[in-house]
Amino acid sequence: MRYITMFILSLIFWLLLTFDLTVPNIIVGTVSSIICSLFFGRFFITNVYKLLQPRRYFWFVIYLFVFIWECIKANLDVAYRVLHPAMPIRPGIVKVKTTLKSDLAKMLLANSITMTPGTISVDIIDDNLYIHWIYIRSEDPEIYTGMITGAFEKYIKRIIE
Amino acid sequence: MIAYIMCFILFLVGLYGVITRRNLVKIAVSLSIMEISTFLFFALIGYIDGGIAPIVDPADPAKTYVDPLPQALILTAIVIGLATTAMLMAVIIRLYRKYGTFDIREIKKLRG
Amino acid sequence: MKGMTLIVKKTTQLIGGMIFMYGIYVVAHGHLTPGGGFAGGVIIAGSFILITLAYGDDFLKLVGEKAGTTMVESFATIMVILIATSGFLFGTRIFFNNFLPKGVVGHLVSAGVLPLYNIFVGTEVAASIFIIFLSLIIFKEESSK
Amino acid sequence: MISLIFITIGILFNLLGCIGIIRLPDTYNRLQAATKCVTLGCCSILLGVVFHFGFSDAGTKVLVAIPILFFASTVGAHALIRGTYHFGIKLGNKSVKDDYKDALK
Amino acid sequence: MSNYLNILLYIQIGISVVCMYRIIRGPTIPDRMVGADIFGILVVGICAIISIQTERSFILDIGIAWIILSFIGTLTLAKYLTGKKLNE
Amino acid sequence: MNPLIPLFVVTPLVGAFLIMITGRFIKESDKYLTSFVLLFLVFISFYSLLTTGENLSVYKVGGWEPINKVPIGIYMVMDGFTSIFVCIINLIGFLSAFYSSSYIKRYTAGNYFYALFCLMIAGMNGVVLSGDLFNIFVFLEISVISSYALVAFGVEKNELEASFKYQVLGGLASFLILFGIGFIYWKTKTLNIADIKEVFNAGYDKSYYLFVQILILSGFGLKAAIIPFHAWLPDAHSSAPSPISAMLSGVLIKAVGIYVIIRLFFNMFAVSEGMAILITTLGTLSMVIGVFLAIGQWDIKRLLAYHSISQMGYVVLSVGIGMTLVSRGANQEVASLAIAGGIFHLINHAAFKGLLFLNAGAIEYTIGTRDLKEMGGLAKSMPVTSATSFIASMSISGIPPFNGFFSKLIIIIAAIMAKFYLLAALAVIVSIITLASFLKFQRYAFYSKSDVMKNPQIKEVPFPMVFSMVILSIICVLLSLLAIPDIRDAILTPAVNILTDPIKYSSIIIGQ
Repeated sequence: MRYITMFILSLIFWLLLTFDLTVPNIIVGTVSSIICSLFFGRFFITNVYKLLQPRRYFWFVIYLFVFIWECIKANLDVAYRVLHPAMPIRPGIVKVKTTLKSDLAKMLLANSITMTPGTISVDIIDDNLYIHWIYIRSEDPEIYTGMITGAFEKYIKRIIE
Repeated sequence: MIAYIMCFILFLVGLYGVITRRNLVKIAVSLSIMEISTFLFFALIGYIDGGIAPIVDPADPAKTYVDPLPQALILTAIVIGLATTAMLMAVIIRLYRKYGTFDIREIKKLRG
Repeated sequence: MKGMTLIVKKTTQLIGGMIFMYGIYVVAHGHLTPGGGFAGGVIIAGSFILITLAYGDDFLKLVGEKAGTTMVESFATIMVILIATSGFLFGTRIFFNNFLPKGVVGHLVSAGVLPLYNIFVGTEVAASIFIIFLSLIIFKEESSK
Repeated sequence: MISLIFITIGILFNLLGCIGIIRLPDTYNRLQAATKCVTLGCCSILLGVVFHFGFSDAGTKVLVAIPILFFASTVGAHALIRGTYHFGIKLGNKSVKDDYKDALK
Repeated sequence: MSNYLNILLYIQIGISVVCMYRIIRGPTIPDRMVGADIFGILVVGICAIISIQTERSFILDIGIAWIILSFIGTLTLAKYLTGKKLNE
Repeated sequence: MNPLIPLFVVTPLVGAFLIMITGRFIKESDKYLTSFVLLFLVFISFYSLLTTGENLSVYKVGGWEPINKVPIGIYMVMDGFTSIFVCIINLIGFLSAFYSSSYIKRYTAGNYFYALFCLMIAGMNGVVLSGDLFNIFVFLEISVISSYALVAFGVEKNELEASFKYQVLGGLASFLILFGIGFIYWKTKTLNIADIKEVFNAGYDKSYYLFVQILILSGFGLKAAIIPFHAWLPDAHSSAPSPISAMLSGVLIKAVGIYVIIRLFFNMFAVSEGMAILITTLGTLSMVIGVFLAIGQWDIKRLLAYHSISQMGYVVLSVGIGMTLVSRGANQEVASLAIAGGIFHLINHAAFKGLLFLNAGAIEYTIGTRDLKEMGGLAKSMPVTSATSFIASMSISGIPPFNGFFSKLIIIIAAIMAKFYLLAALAVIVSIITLASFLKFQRYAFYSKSDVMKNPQIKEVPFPMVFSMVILSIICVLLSLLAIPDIRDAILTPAVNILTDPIKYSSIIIGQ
């Protein structure tokens, strides 16, 4: 099942890349997708049936918009800190507990965190994310957990879990 | 013209490195610098002012292309350079395992 | 835990296949765009290197050990030489003779035997670059024992 | 025209990232500034290219390139910052908190 | 239009040259690596702008290949920085 | 279109990669495969030596015909000079490979050894056959990279260090050659040797031309280990496994160094007097300094390696004399004689230096040391090795019935007839010092009394090694037949003619 998913995904990728619907191109694409799925299929997503539920795609689109908005905010934030003559930074590494369970969701969360205001994820150990923060606004774990993960966690939960 | 002089200077920088450095890895890096200056020289001699990359566009084949032959030659030379560098690094690693150092002054059993 | 962190592992799952397909794209369109066997082979080897870095030697057990890579490399080189020799056999007793029909400029199936050369050169380069990587890694591991 | 606007925005972000990488005091903060600004800037430039070429072979190729660029830069930043910490570079002297030190023990 | 694109291209190249400052100057090894990583991403921007300027789409191919190789390089260097073996 | 020409390159290439595949499944298939491939090559090379004569056959790879008499494809050329070289390479290669089949048991990973060996043969055949500057570079790198790996094959301290030195200097030489090729391409916009000659005939810039010549000469001089560039040779040649030493010293420095220098300076550049005198000076220097460096050595293989430098000096010297005479335009017969002497000595050197290295390998195989002081009295226990090594020593130092005598005699006569009296005297003196050096080698290794000879374990080496040595010593004796004028006219004169005639080579190739 995983192999078939990988096959379909790589075929889509191939068609996007070449943008050519002639017969030889599709044959080459099919053959190379089969090879690709043989090599990499073993490592791919485990729960395939989730790909067939349309509402997940709907949440994914909403998530994209939220994410882009956060991204722009992040950049303006960094711009402010860089251009300010006094450079108001207060960096440190904080520990954040996440409620997400699956690996893919954790990965998506970590990557999202990397792109949001002033944070980069350093490591994941079990359920704990370690995050480097350029300006620590509060010392209280409850508050900063909400600040960092709150925007994304609920969407990711709806998309993946 | 200045580009040719620059690439000759790059060659001399590599030569200086090969002669004066004492570290095996730095000698290898200097050799790579010399190699790259040679490739740069080849790319320069194929250049024609106002020419574009020699990929034939089926729609409009009549354009001024730069000379494609030096580029093909460089590709071959790059592959050869890759083989040489890999071989050199393998020997350096083996030497490091035997002697425990990268310093060429301590690796001097053979003379003359 | 073998390999790198969870984030790197999961992302390489997503991106490794993409890189592999991109390498095949570069190889297969080698006679139409810049690139071809060597560049595509390097990218294909890159996808394997990526997985090996992220997962430790789990991936090696899947593909086979270092010996297998040597076999692939030798096989691909022999295929290149055989294609060259096939010009000798079918054509007019000339090596590297392009005896297949040439096709139309700009199509995927054109330029005679050039795509076949590209494919096998790509295989050869991928195998050899991966073997160089493995050799250097194994050297490092042995030396630090 | 719309592509030029996107490209200009992208280059402005790149410029910010560049200033960040020069001005900020330690490795971690440089990585913070640089990764975010440069990734968004380059994605924006690529979006401009998509609008320029339209829905053609070049356009879809760039659409494919955007996720690769995004994942590559974020994962690269993550791996680099982890590597930097393990390499033994101390946090800058302005920093206030370090939870990761405890986790490594 | 093309004049304006030229100016943008020069600015982008200038930015990547400034990045070189961090590679050359960087007091520690990770600093240099950060510079190299950022430089790798900026080159994609240069490729994209050149492809618009010359109206030839194959330059984008070069950009994608560049980002892939730069990504692999960054990961390998990060692996080196952590100082662990392949199977740890 | 001679279909045999590409087989010289294709067969060893296929062999090399087949060995890597079959060597894993069928045990010991590698040595038989290598010997078979090389035996086949020996047959076709002798066939082409006999059929070539004064002809010149061109092979156009891919069937690209010239347009407006401008060659656009890759050309491979077989003429009299080339066919001699092809014979030497494949003959010495076959004997070394057969010799290795018992010698190489000391090392693990035999199939890598044979694959690299085949690659080296393919590269050298390619260098000799190609009529195109860049292909000379590519094939040169193939053979030289495999020789780097083969020098380091023992992975002990000495081998690795020698290989490192060899690689750094070899890399330097490669980039000098590549720069030279780039400069040539810049002005002429072509890479075919014959075509470059045509373009240069139309007129050229003097100082630019000199610069290119210096680059090419120093690059290939580094590969050929002429004296200011000789630093890598003694280490590399003495550290490699013995059959490889025989290949390196007997064939490789000739094929990738001397051959290309002779070919390019006669057939591509117009022969100029200044350059000819420079080459003669370099040859004299290597001849004299090499032999003086060799006297003090006590390691057999280092001694032989220094003698290689000296003997190569003879070849370069006589070719330089011929070149000087050609450039002056006078005394064409003497010029032909000098060049013929050079080529003759080159063939002889391949035979006896290969044999000497194989002897050294046999001694090392039996008693496990290369130091002359620790051996002695081996003549009784190893009669074949002793006899063959006696023949080779007498050959290299120029004692009458053997081949070295005739070639040295021709060189000295040519030098005297060309009124280079000092050089003739130097050649005689160097020959005498060589004799002294080899008498030392014979005495210490085979005849003096020592503790080693009491050891009953020492006996003659196995059959493949004996076979190779005996064949080579027979060849050493037979080669002196080349001094007879009729045989010389059949084999050496075509090679000399193609070199001394200024327009024959290029006009035939362009004309086809």
